Amino acid sequence: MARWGMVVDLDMCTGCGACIAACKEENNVAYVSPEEAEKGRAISWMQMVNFVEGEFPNVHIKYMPRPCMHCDNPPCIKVCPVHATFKDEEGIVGQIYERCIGCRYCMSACPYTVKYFNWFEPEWTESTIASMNPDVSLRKKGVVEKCTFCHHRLQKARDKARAKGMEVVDGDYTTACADTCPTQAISFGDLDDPNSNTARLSKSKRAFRMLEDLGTEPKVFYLSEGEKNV
Amino acid sequence: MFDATDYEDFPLIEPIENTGKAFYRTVVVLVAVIVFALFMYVRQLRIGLGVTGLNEPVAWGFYIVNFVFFIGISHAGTLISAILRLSKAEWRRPITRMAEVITAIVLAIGGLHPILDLGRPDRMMNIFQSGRLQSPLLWDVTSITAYFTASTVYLYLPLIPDIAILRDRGTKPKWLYEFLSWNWKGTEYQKKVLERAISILMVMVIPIAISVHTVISYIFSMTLQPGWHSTIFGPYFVVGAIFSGIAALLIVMIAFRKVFHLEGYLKEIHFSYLSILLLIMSLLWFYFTFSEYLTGYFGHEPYEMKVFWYKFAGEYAPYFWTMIFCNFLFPLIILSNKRTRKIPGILAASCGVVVGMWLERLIIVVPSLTNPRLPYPQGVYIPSLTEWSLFAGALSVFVLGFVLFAKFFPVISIWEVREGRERAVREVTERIESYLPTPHGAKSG
Amino acid sequence: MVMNKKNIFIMQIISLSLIWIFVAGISVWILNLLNLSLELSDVPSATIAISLVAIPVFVTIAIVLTYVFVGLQRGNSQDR
Amino acid sequence: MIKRREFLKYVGLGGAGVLGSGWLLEKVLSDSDVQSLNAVSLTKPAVESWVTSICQQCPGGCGIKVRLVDRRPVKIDGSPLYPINRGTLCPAGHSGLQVLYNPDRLTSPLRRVGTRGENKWEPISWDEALLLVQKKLSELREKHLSHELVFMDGDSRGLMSTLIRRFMEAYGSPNHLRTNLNAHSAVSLMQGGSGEIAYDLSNANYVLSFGFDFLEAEGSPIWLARMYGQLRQRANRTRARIVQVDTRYSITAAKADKWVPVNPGTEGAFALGIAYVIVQEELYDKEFIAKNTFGFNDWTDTKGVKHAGFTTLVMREYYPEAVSRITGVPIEDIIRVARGFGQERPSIALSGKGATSYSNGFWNEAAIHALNALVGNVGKPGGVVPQPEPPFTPQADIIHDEISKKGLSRRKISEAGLYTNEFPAQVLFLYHINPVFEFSNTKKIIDVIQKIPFIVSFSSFVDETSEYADVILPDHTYLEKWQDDTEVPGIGFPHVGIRKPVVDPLHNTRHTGDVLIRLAHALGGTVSTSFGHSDFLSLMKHSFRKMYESGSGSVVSEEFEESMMIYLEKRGWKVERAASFDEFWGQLVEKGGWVAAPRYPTSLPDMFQTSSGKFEFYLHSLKEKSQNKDDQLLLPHYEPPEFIGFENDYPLYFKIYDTNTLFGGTGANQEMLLEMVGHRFYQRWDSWVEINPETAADLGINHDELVSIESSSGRIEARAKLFPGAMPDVISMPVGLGHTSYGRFAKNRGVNPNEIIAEKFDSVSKTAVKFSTRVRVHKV
Repeated sequence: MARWGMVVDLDMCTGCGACIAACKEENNVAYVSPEEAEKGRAISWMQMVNFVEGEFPNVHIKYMPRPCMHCDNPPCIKVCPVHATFKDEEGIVGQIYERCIGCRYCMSACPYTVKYFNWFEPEWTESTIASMNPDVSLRKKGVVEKCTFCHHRLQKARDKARAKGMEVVDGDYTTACADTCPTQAISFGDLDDPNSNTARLSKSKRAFRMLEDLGTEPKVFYLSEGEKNV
Repeated sequence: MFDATDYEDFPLIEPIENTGKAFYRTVVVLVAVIVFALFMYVRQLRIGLGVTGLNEPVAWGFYIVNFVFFIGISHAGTLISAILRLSKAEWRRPITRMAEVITAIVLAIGGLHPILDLGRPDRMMNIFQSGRLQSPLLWDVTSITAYFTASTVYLYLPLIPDIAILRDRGTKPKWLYEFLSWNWKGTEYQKKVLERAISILMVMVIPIAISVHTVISYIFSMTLQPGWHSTIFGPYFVVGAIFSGIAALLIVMIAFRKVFHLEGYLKEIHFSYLSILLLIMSLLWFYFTFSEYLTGYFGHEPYEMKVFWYKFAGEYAPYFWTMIFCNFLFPLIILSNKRTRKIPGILAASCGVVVGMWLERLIIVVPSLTNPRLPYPQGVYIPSLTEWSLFAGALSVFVLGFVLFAKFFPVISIWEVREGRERAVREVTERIESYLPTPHGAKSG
Repeated sequence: MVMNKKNIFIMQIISLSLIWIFVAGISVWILNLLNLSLELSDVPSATIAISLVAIPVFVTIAIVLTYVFVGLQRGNSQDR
Repeated sequence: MIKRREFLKYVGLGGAGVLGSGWLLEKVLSDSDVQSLNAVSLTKPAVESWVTSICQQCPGGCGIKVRLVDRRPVKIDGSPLYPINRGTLCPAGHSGLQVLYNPDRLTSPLRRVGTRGENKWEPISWDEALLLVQKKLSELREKHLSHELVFMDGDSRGLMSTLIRRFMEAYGSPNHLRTNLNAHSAVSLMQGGSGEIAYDLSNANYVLSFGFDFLEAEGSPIWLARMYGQLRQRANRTRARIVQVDTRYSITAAKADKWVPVNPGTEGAFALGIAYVIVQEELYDKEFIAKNTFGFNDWTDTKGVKHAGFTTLVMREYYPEAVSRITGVPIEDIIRVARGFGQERPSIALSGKGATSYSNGFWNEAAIHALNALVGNVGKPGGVVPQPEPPFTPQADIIHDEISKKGLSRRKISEAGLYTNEFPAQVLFLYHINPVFEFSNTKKIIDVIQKIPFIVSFSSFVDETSEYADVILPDHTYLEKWQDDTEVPGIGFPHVGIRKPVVDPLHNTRHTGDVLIRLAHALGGTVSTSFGHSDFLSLMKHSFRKMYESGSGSVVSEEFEESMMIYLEKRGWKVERAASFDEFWGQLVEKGGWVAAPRYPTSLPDMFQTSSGKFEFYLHSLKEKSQNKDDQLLLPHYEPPEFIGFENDYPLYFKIYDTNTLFGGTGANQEMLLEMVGHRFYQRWDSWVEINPETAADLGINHDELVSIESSSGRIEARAKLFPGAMPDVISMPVGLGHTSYGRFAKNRGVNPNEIIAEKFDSVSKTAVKFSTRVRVHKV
């Protein structure tokens, strides 16, 4: 059984935001009005987080794309009162939109703030309706949603593999963000597969995880930036 | 039907039998507020939780704050009355009933608050079909239900003899008192049964009450969030709850004393004793607050410190320092001084404590959410009109609940007061004698 | 509203049984969740611990109420 | 807000709603909004297909792969076959369907019925519209004023550019104004040719970028980002060093190893300071300098006049102390960067908008490019390489009649001419350009545009300039039309991308190429006979025949397969290809493009098409253009930049920049791009201005507060972002928001900094430059 994970090489990431856009398009993520976005209600399963350090001229900004960490020990699942958020046997933390009661406990519990709530009924404009991805279910008002590691792609890959009588293996499927990353800073694969490039990278000396000391065991790894010396 | 003893306690029965205009006026005002709140809530149901000031990352706001606050107030009652009964404090007699009523009403209000907060209340049945008892939220559901059941029963049982008095007087609606009096005739056996039941309940209710607020604190402390993840939260919440409960009880007592002219029952001494209890709780509360923040500060964990400074010197500083003033400095000054420990002073201090404790809940819930570990999203929380109106609605339900209770039942336990008159002095004398040191040479035992 | 004693007694019995139904409902609910957690192997230990405390509490409350009701009825007739 | 009827409903439901059963709540909650989604029929089984094409959200020229479900496009991804982006894509690329399905698209030709700028239109038929335009054009030719037709063109390259040029020449006007050209005017004078160059970044070891924000929105962003990735983490390679010299902490600066903030417009001086150290420490490529450059040392011309060389000038003027004084960069930084640049070869110096958008931009670029010559890194892997063009079948010669000959002999008007009141245009064509939004000092532009008697816009949307048009002939969006995409700036190998309709046109729009051909045919005479093809597609087919016949290159394919082909080709193998042109065309259309191996010049004189046949430090051609220039004024030198607004009144420099979402404003009609426009500043749907925290403190400005920015040309308001990456005396703003038209999403969102930018032009090349404005900022 694969254990899906992601490695983001921060040395190659340029913070361009392609992953954000690809994710929104792929997963039918709704747009909120500008006024609502201003209130902090925009939904972006993939988000670019910046860490600004220092003062002029010795300033440094670190850009970190932040999907759901798909923790092996997820704080969000522990608190869900209705099994709406769960971890499947391949380690993907999912959300059952049809069961979620909208208590937002998981949002409060997630240290990575990756969970998003539908404060209103999503308003779909003509263009978003026309370009809906039929593979991904739509969320209604009052439920929590989050990154699923493009779970629908896994399902497709699994169908394909089963047709051939095989299991899904590393490389059979990838997420929309990893797919589109211009510098290929994001790699996605099976962390348990010794031949997987992703697994190899996750064991790199440069590898670390976000808020690692919380013990949430995220399956999204980051590779630190190279040393800056000129 | 005229009864000398009834005449003695007529001030307690009078408001039930003679309904004044003031009653209707109050009810109309309160119902108006409640209807408006209902309208706002239905609007929220239709449009979505977006009508609140909540956002990403401040997923919880007024509803959860008020939930914790109201459940906290509920500790006034049953817990205090159970403790006082258990410790055989004689001055409890005119107090317990009001305390118990507060509990029952406020628990119902507080228990509904998480439902106001749900994005999909229509799916609440999911909790029954496929709930997970691993979630602290369900611990709450269980323990609040248990507490509500226990405290309602605990309110009802001591009410039975009083209902029987009203039944015997023929107070209308007769069927209600007939139905509720459970055939009480005041026989010795009945008294024994009732007393036994009450003593079982009062022993049971104390751990349940403590569990309720502990479990509520667990909602927060079980997460990894800075400012929440603290082992002290259980007792801290319980202390805060009793603290705010006593304050609420004092306010209610002062209000009824004034409105129903109960000066003969609620005497200065009652207020004085209770306010000393309030003072002790204030000190205890301060001790917990101090420990909570000192450990956070001493550890100096960066995320913890972000929340810490947000409260101490940041956006929430005005609320934080108001809370310290209302919950500690103000009651300390007023209640430790004999001259100010009079009813107006006590009322002021109690109001201060209720406000302060509400602020405390706000300060616990919101700042941890507005300061998530990652630099984005950053939170700002400004409650909306909907949230304010539902808050007002909840307060109105509380007052309305009390007004209606007082319309049908005596707010001071008549039979306990009578029992006090009849037996207390003798019993207390005997009891005190029993603890007095035996003089040398006399037979012990 | 006119109510004879018999009707009132029936209503009292009904309300008391409602309490029992309520308590039984809660117990069934908790047992259902226990079953669910065992089925999904979703931390059954926590569920067992909670059910061990919660169910007896509710049952005790119901027993106390019943005890009082029965006691008051009996005490009443004995005295006469 | 809720309506009255709803209000009553709530009151009715009020009592029951709260305490009511889940059933009732379900009734209350299930809104018709949700049901309307069923129209999309998300549950039915659907047929999935993929079509390749070329993106046109920016000039980057990436290959795309559009996912269609039941022939309805639902997602755009990068085409893995296309060599520029290899399956990857930027945010704007992903939001392409929001252009296709945009609710504000024009659905038919429009004729203006209101006054100009009033935005009132009536739909008319194509025949009517074309007749209207044709009449105007005929009139102009009859009056022998054909040169007063001005064609402003902000997109064209490849065959569309050829077609427009052809149309204009046949018609008889020299005024085909192209504004999107990556004009490396200094480079073209130093090494000859068109000046179109590419940087072979992936093979460089030391990248010294002067205001070339290559990770944001310059050149072909994805290509450059991919090159950046290769500079960082690739097997068997050391990590290259990147130094970003810029007046703003851009994303490129953030990802560089070092950010060197320089005073605005002094990038050239910094480059010369580096040259000083390199010459002083003899770190330059002596062989290359001796063989392939001219004007490095002092020289004597044929008349025996002595001329100072580049070294003499540099050693005399640009010693570190002097450069440090000009640029504000500490001396040790100059020396350290210079040593790194000189030693860690191949090293490459890039010049971008950040260095050239000043009045001295030409000389900044010359000084920067001189560095490439110093380290001998021109025409080699890891250096500056020529930008080759694919082989196209030439078209038949244009036949001129008297009118067009006369018209073409008139002087071509420049961009600067726009700001004079004598802008000689009777008819203006607008194609992929929006001057009222994009150009400096937009107020003046409106004045000029107002006076043009007849304006035709080919825009798919009503944008700010189109509001002044008389007729709008809406073009297809890029997902509905045939077009080639070649000459993508900065790609070092010949390539052709095939943009093809992924879906039949959704509305009654027409390909502008077809429209021009039809207009030409309608005009008759020599204008008509110059156009042998009936439509743009047949022109494309015709032009591509040579690509097939030449036998070079191959249809794009998977990366491995392609590198194999290139390997074989380099060794003289004939790569197997299609048996006929039709088969070749079929493959081309299916795969989405054609690519050939990069061509490094076999000998450097091939590359240097200058009068001396060498790389020129001394700009001969500039001397030819303007006589009697002092020697040192013809060598790369530092000329202080000129700014508009006195320092006392306007103490801050105003800098603007493109984002990789809005690309100058074209992306502003898409929700996706507006929502993520400022994702690095956590700002959505609005403009911001970057201010140094200390400067802000002096001005009493807090984070996110609204501030007013005022220049001599105007005043705008934007929210301040206190940003330690802003230089104390420079404030920066993104361009692209602040539309007053351009559809529901774009309209009235943010502000347009172009409104307050004073018009200023490069002292040599005369192109418009935008960083020459000073402003003052205060709290609103």
